[in-house]
Amino acid sequence: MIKALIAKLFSYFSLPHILVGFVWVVFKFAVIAAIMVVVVLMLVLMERRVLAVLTIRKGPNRVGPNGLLQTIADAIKLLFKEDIVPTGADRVLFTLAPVLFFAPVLVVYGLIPFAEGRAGIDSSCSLLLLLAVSSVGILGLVSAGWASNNKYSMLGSMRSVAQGISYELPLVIAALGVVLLSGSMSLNEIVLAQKNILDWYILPSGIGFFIFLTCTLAELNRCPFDLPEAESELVGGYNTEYSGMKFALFFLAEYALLFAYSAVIATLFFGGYTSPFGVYAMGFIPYLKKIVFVEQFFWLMLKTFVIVYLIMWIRATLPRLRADQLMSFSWKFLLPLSFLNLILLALLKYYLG
Amino acid sequence: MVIEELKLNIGPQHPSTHGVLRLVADLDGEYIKDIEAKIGYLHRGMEKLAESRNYQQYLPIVDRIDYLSGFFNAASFCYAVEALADIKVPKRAEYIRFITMELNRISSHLFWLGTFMLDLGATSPLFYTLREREVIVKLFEDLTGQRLMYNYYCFGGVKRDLPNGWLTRVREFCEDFPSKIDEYEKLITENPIFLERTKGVGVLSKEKALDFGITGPNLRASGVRFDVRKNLPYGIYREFNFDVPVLNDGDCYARYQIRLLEMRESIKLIQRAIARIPGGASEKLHIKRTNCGCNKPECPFCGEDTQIYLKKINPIGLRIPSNEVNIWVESSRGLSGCYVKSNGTNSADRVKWRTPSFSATQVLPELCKGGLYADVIAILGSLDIVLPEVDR
Amino acid sequence: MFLGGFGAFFAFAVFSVMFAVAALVVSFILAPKAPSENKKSTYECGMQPKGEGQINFSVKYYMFAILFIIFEIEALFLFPWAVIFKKLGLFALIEAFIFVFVLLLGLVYACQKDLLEWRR
Amino acid sequence: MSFYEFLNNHGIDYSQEQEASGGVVLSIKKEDLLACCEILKTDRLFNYDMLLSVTGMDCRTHFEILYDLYSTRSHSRLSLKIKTDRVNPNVESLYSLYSSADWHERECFDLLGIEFVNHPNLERILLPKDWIGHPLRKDYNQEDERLCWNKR
Repeated sequence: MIKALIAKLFSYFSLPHILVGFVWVVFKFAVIAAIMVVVVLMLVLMERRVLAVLTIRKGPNRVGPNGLLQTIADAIKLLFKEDIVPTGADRVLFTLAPVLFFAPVLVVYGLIPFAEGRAGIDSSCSLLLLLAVSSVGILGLVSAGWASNNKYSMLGSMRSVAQGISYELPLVIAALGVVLLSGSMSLNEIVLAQKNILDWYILPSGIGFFIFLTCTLAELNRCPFDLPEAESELVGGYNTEYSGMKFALFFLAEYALLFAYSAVIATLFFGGYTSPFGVYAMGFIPYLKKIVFVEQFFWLMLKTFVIVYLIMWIRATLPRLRADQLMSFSWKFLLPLSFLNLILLALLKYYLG
Repeated sequence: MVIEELKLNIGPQHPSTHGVLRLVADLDGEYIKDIEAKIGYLHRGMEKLAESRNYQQYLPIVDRIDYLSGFFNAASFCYAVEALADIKVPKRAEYIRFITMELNRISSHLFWLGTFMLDLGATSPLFYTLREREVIVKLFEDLTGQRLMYNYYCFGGVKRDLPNGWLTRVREFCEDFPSKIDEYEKLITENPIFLERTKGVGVLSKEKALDFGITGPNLRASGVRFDVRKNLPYGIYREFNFDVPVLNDGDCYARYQIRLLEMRESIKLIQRAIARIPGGASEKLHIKRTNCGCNKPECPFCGEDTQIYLKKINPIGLRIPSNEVNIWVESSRGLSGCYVKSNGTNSADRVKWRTPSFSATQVLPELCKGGLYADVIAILGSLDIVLPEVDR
Repeated sequence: MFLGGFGAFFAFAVFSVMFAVAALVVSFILAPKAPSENKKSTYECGMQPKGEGQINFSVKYYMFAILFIIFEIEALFLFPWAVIFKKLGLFALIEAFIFVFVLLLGLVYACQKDLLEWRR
Repeated sequence: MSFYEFLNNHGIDYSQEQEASGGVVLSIKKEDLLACCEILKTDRLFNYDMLLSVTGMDCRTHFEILYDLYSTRSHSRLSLKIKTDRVNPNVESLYSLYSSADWHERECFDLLGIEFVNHPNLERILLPKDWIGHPLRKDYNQEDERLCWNKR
């Protein structure tokens, strides 16, 4: 619809038609970036409010109605904050690190199908791309820790790389189980294969979901795997020396990734944007039939936020693991378990359908 | 290629050193090869201050030694001066001291539990424990007017009587509180990650504990049954029969459990004390005048010009014949000792504070060596160190 | 279509980097600048740092990295298998099982050699 | 065998005092300290296995050091008191018997300047390394211009 509009405009102003595709991509990017920013602003507030409720506090409730504008105020504050580069730091890498951490996140957003056929990047192997891109972020953390020339940052980045590496594997193999079930690497097709609640892949691949969620927590550096930035041990971890917008980019990317991974979990195991009942309410109403993607977007958001809440709940409950326990948990428990899951799913698929 | 070592300063400005402790660690990856504790960043010269102040002026300061359990410091100093001046404390005042000290022990342990869990990375228990601690602190505020530095005890008793309904509120708290401990236990005790982080971590053997002079819950978690309240009773503790919980493991988990048991025990003690507290007029709460009975005009105690009114600020202050005394009190962290040497004037010749955290800090490097960096934080948290008490 | 599929992917990558850089540039223009020696000093709990912060990684990390690469490549081999699993039939199923079994043997071997232990 | 017989048997000179709260203070000779502590610690009956504090005092003519011992076997406490000169004060360190002596003696050295012979690491603990003087001595000059609070 909008693409057609753009094409019309181009022919009206007699601009070269070859640029239409390019403008279309720019438009999609703008929409997805807007979604990301809004989602992050909501998530930060949500996290603070959820944690506050779970720990019998009130949370932010001063800025704006009921504290709703708190994160916007924070963002503006960070934008206007002085950006300090410590002496002895590697200036180039120090500036590059937040970019390196942040940029893959937006690409991940581009790969998530928000509604039927509506993803920023249409690709037949979007799941593989997603897994590949999302692990680039670790490079950002490592270079941040290295460039800061700070021992705490260094320790934090060492931890993050060890953790990132170890939990990437079970994550990929758990995702492999879903690929096996659906026979496709396109997220869109994976979603379409689970059109109602009985088709959800959590049912055959419950172990896979558990592994994927655990690894997600580790990839996100969230409790109980928040070792790279464990504030009671490493003060701030890899972002100890960061301030101003560079810190904000780290912060933004972290929360954006939280949402992205939750959306991926919803997509892989909970039917993504499809309605759990197999039919859409909007599909019955004549005029709204055309914009049924709004309802699909709503379903994805609902599922994602339930998972986000689950992750926040875990944060409020559990203490932090120790580095060696973290590693052995991944290599000695999660990795064999994920292979077992794969074998079970293959047998299931072979014998049942 | 030479493997470089990382020499890392943990503290003085670090989120989990509980004040301004500085640990200098040699790290090999995540492992602690060597660690050294450096103290003194909070040294305020508490012992030197005693030389230039008279006894009444010094009394408010002693609350600052261990700010989380101020009553114990005040109690040990009061008991010391009372022993020197031979003042007998009225029964009701002793009971009030007893109740406030035990409540203080609970509030201190609660704060410890919260911060310990925070060190381990769990944020929620802090808020739950602070919720209960707030009740106690509110009780103290209504009693003394202060939330932390109470300055409530005076030589010969306590400064004022309990407010109306105060004991009822304490009783209500005591009835309510055990269920709250159960709540913490539900959240923490069985948690597999918590067990992994604490079981077998920082094992303080019985011999080492004795060698380093560790006292209090840390010692009892290592299997030594030593509690000053029981073994060398002071105040009215000898009138109460109570259990001293002892565990044998000596690791962080045992130190966690022992404090929960102690809180439960303290609750029982408070309940029994409330049942037995004698009534009486409020003017009987403290001895206003010490009297050695000789009634000679030149006597420093009975003479007309040096009568001591402990309630009022007296420019002359309390004059104490030269003698020495060494009082031990079981504070929430262990044996808190106060040595006072008087010299016949109104200020002490020497005051020495023997504090449990000092010994606990001393043993810390021993426990941390060979462990992981994260263990240092867990052990530091489990030892319950309060830095103002270490440095004084 | 122009920029479909992978084209869009690369466009997104470029735009994302531009987005992040733009945020930094905006902040660079807006933020105040008042550097001082104390402010710029490296944080180490208020003490003067001794020695370099940029030290060598412990060799254990390389072991994990090598293991990671082995397993990650193996996992990648399994992806195409998983996609056309249905068409390949029993033979491919058994073959994949043998493949996974060999992988797990490698893991057990690494475990036996204490490569997965953090303690020396 | 009573405690005092026990001391006599080991040839330790002591004079016994009682402090105001009823605790026992034994004044012994400086030279006897290490030997006395050793027999007190190793004896199976008395077994004073904890050194709880080391208190140094400036008595203007001399220094006194008070050692608080505690026995977890018999649950009794005992204080040992020794005297040392003001000029060149020194005493044998108890570090070989009790690890806790380490910091307690360092504190005593820091604040009073008493030297503990054979102490492994006798340096200031509470005050900075470049501090001037020993504050708990009665003749400590707080107006010393070299002290940081007197510097303008």
